[in-house]
Amino acid sequence: MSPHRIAGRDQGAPIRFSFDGEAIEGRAGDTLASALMASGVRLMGRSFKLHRPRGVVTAGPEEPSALVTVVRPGRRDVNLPATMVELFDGLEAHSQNRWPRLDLDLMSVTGRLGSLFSAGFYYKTFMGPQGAWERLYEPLIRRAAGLGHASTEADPDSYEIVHAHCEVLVIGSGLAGLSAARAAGEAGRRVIVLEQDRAFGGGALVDGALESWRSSTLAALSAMPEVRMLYRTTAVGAYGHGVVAALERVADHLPEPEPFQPRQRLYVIRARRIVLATGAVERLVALANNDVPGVMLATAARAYVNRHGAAPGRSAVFFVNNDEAYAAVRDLKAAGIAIAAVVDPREPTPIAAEAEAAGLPVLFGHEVTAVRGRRSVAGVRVRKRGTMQERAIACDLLGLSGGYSPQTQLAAQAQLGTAWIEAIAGFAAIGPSPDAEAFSAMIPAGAAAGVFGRLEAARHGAAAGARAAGLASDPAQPPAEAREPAVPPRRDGPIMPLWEVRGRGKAFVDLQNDVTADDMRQAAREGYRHVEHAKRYTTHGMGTDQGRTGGLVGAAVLAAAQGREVSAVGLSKPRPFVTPVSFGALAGAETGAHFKPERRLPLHGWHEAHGAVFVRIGLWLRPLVYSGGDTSWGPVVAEARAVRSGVGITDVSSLGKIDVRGRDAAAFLDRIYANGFSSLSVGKARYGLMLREDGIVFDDGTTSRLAEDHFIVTTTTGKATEALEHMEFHAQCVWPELDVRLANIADHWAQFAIAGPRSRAVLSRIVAGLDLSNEGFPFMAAGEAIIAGVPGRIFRISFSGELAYEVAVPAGHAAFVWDAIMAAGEPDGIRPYGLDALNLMRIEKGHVAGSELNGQTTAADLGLGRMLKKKGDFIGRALAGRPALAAADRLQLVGLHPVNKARRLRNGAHLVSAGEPKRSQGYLTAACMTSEGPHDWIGLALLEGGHGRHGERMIATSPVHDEAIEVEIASPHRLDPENARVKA
Amino acid sequence: MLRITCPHCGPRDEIEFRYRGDASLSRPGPEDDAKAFQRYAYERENPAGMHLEWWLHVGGCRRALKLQRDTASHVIGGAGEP
Amino acid sequence: MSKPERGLGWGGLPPPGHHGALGRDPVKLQAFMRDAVEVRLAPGMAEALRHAAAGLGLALPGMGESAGTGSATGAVTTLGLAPGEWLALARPEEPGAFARRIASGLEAAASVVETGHGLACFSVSGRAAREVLAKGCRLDLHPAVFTSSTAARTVIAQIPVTLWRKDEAGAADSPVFALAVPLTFAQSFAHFLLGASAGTGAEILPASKD
Amino acid sequence: MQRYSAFRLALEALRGHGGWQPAWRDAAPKDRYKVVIVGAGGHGLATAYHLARDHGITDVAVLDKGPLGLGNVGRNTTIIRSNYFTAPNIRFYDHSLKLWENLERELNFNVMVSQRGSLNLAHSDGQRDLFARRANAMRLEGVAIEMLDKDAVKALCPLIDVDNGRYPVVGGFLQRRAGTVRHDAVAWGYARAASARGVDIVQHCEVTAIPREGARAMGVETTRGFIGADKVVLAVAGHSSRLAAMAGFRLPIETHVLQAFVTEAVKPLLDIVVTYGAGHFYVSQSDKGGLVFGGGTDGYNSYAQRGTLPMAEEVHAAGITLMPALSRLRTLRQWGGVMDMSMDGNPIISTTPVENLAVSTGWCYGGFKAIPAGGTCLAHLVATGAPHPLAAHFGLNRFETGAVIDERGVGPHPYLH
Repeated sequence: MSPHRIAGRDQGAPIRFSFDGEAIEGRAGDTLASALMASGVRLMGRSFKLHRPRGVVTAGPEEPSALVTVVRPGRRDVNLPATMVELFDGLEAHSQNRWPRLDLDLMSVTGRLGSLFSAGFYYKTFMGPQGAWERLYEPLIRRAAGLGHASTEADPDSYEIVHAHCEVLVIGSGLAGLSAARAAGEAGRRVIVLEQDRAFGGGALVDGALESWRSSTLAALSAMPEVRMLYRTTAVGAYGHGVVAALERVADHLPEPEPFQPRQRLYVIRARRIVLATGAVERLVALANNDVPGVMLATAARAYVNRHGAAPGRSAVFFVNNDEAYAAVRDLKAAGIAIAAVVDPREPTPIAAEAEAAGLPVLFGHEVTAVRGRRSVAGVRVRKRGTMQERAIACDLLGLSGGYSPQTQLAAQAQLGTAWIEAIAGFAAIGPSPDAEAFSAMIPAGAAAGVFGRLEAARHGAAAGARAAGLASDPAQPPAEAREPAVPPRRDGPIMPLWEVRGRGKAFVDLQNDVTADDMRQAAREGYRHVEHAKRYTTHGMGTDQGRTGGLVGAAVLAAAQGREVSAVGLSKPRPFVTPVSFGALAGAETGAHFKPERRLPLHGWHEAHGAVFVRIGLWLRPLVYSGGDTSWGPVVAEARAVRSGVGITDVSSLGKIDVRGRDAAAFLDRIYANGFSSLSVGKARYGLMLREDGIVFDDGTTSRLAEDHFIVTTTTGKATEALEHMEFHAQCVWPELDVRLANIADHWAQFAIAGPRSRAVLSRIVAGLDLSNEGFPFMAAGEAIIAGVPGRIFRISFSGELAYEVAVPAGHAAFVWDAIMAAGEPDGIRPYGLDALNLMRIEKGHVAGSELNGQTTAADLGLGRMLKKKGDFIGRALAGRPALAAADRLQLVGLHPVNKARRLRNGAHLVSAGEPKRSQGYLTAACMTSEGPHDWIGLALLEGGHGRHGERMIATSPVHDEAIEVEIASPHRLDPENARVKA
Repeated sequence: MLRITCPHCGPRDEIEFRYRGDASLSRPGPEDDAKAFQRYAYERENPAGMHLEWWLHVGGCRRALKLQRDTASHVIGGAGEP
Repeated sequence: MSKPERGLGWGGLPPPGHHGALGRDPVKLQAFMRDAVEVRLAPGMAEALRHAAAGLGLALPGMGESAGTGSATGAVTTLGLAPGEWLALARPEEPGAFARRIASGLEAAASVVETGHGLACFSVSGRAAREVLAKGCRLDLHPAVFTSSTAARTVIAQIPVTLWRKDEAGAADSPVFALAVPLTFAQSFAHFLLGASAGTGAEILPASKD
Repeated sequence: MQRYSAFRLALEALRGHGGWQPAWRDAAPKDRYKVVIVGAGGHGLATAYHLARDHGITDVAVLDKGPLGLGNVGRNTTIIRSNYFTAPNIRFYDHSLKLWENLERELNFNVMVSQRGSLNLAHSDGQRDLFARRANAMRLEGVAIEMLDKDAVKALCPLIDVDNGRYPVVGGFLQRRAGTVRHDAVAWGYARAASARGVDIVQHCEVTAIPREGARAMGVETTRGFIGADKVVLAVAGHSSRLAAMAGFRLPIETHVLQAFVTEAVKPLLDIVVTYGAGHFYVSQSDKGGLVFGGGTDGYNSYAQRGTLPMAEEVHAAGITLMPALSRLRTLRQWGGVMDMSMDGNPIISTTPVENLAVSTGWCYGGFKAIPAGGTCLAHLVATGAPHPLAAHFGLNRFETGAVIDERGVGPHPYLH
């Protein structure tokens, strides 16, 4: 057995692991920290700035110093507190922030020059010459800073977010937490208990007197079906309204997750009430060289001895300012560790006196002034308070206890107050006012609320649990004795607030970020007196441990430097997360290819099978061109030509479609659209333009009237969601007096455009119940029909500029009808066309689309100014008339083409005049090869005063492509401006 | 995270709702001029405290609700129908 | 011309068989389809609608409730999804027939809009169904809260979902959750269901019209 | 002012750093100032500095309800850039960038301006075309910007997964002069420099009323008494509406919260600023080693300086989608800053209905990078009464005339910005 194991407590099965390449054996139940300790390893890392040797200080997630990298195949986790890494067979751990080796760190030269690297030194130097920062200083600083080397590979593990609900959420499973859970559970409430450790019990895990209570309470809880106990689960954030986020480390204790098992899971818990039973964390004391490996918090030393049978040292000195810590001293002594001295700055208290009487060498009224040793504690220097005479005591362990800070981060996040409690010299969560409770839903209990003592915490917890369950109006009512731990009431004497012992040497208040008490004083001297200023100036409390062991100590030093009380200076505001949370866990399963859901057309499979190249627009996948992967202009032009010369079909199912009914449907649309719809006849469609209230164009589309009180509105694909919400908002909130009922029918109807001079002939073959002749069903007609045996709707509308129809059928019949149209069109050479061809044709026709409806253009800019109703109110009416929206130099829609036909137009180009080649007068919004290709380019542009500049020659310049070509400005309506084709 | 109690659906997460702004404003009418609409479209009281606002429950009943919410503390005073 | 046959309108779940972990409590996953109409009360016509619905035998449950769930062929399930608004679902029939029947029965008391082809329906059943859905569903599905006569619209995995129970009352131990999502989201929603059920394991059943 | 230098640092190190003086005078307020600036954040302090330096006006107080620099200047994601689309915006923000480039020597305070380059990603041909259009606008204004294709993006930043995300990366643009600045240091540096020129920095002095006499403000009522002023300037990001209400007018502003995050410190992992084009995520690595990243606004009016869970989920999902290697990296903290969101997404540096009261507001989530130019232009407006030519388009009257500059085209809906 290792000499660092405590005899008789070495029971776990052996587990092999390695640290910095050295094979070591630990025991089941060990953490990496306890296993290293039990094998005599003390030096576990190097500090952030000064590269000083560091060992383990705590036994929990508050660990500031012993941070390691754990490597698994394909996985690399950095900055993990060794205190939270559970040992598994084959674990490979590495120390960090050292070069080349942990025991020979050449960067530790910074530690020797430590006095240069005082608080904020980098703000005072490295200021020139220009460029030197990026080239010289910054790379050096960046390389020296940071801790571990993070993974640069994708993570093979998975994560999930799980939503949970309960009536009572208990955070923490110590005396208060388990008592609260039991009280709430016995009241029949749905309870969730969160415990960050791998075992329930909190402080009871290290206190033998509480073991029988712990096990009987756990047994009672496990018999309650509505009580859910989650271990390895940390509440990381409280967000008000009873919402708490909790991280479960599902598989971090395993070499890798089981098949289909996530590595970590983030619970989003919605609780009616929350019992905050997060306990307290022991504080360090700032004294010279309090960072040497072997300086440890007293509770941590006790935990290593009692939970792991690991000996933190052979000969210990304790420096404590409170009675709680004597339990640790007693337990270490019982484990056979020599107690060289207990240094207690106080006068004897009953408990301390008993300890002395029991044979412990207690030095009352004394203090430790410095730690001796460099890589390991060799001893301490001690003096009587108020005197200057020091003496040395040899030891290899200094157990520190500066008191205990209630863990109130979650309370502060949930806007619960904290208050200074003199008796514990700390801030504790205080019970909420009824108002605050309604928001935070949180009831603090036990040590988190400043209630120390085992029996007291259990009772306080039980009362909080009962109150959270809505039971007791009297929180003082004690629970049945059978449920209480069999321990005597607390009789501790008072703590003596003790933050710092001034001496020679660096006295750290933040071990992780290498912040010393001198740094805090310097910050105060330089005016960074507020705790938030000092934190930002010195980086105090900004590490992964969030300064949990030294935060208040630093604040106290800062306060003292200003002659103020620490209770007045306070702590910086704790923000989520309580402990660091991986990206993976916060992201959950919806990442990568599934970052956003995909919307697929009902005919997606058909498009895919027919060589469609898909484009991702918003959530949609839409066919761009049917070319089997060829993304050149050739296949696009071929598709467009097929339409212009014969017939083609395209899937426009992604358009927004809104069913509008009600007595006031027409009146409603009159207000929603800038043009009128009450004048539209039943059986007709009309192009409509929606404005925003500020007079800018919002969306467009074709709307049809199927009955007096029934319209079908179509919106663009891109604005479908927004347009529906825009209409719902106005229907419900602005004009609630109108009888208008909206239904989203976008996904019910698949919609295809059949376009081209042969489209009527093709459709006639499969449409029944509708006369498709030009007279019977003219341009802008709309009606119901049977299409290939399926009841649907037909609209004679055209985006391509050709004779065209849009056919809508229920989506479950889309494939059937599409196939029928393809078959019917075969004699005419029908072919599918994609978004590129559609876009090409609309550019030729001069129809506007998303790139012109860019949220900056008015109807007039787009040449649609005449559409605006002269009479009656509509959204955007008033503000569209503002002077700047009618200015002559506004950007207006024009068409254009290269003067030299051999040149291509570039989307993204700006328009400049030859005389002013640096002043943009507008820009291209669209450019394409025409259906007459192959070397014929046209484009649309928004140009200053463009409506009056047709025929003018300009330069389309794209400096990023090093191109500038001469173009001629023209009407945007290049194809068939008389609309003869669409009306044919 | 806000938990908003929809008068129709009960308490729901904020992600189910779409915010639609200050509900104390009312849209000027057909007879009103650009100045009135300018105030409506642009100018806001924007209080740090209780705020009456529109939310559309787009991920639920799709109904609009008027919410009293403290913009500083996120305490919700109450929700009602338009 | 052949008779039009309604398809799922999306790619469907993977072929029937086992998916994910070999756990003790695999859930059953199935895609199915429904005819559906949205029924929206006309102002001032509540009484008339109640009367007309009674004439049709159509239940109009309260907000957040479902009614009429039954196994009899041709049964209609009606979900109260907003004040004065219901979604009525039925097994697929001849194109348009269900909507016509409901519309003519309710006449002017409500607007009736056909939406069924725009819905992809899924059922998730078994003891672990709640656990699976909790990986995306933000509602409390505890049997005391989400009972066999509860209906809700919510958002799961960024996708709008209509959710109700298909099982009979009392089946708290092994609930059958039905979920309808917009058809064009179906493939992504299936991905969510498969991911969420991988940990417990799932048995995928063939797509169904029932 | 005690001059900072390597020599001075070494000297102080030898004597235990006992000789450092306060960086700025913690002044008590006088009865009256020529100019009272409300808000000791980046813009307020920079304005005071420029009033003193450029216009010789040193009878200036900068008031703050709390300690200086703890608003948005201390809460942002530290990015500076000038990659805008409209010419007036490009000129304004590029002027700011030029001022940043010399700021540490100007202030004798190392604010760590790191021109490491800022990469914006495009995820579709359409988006790439928009980027090209924006890049061309910058080039026409003489501002350097490079278009990158997919391979160049990958080469520049191997952490980016260009192929497998929901929206694969097709390219992007890179502004090499853009980068990051140590944000807190900006407030401290300006405070120190302004204080050295005679400006009073009055902390813990909250304005409670702005009494008027006709169309003029008489000064400000504060928790430390009335302070008279010839001119009053509001530079209180997030709280402009409240202060404007005290002076009796409304602003086209809503207050929204923008969230930010920082990870644990790791060795150099990311050398540039990256902005995802298909989700809420932009990121850089601080010199200390933490990845600093941000997302979108909460989507509703808020004065709560804190983060929310849904936004944390969305931002981290976007982050992993773009950079899968971040999956195991851990986020330390989440916080929020309150933004004055203007109705067109552009700032307001303007006179107001109150004759002697000027505002700097509406910075949305872009105020940090504008601090040097914003301070210059606001100081010019206050000192001369006329808008600085670079900020002439930031007047309040644009909402009346319709001459708004809505680069994103989303309209007067800040919750959609």
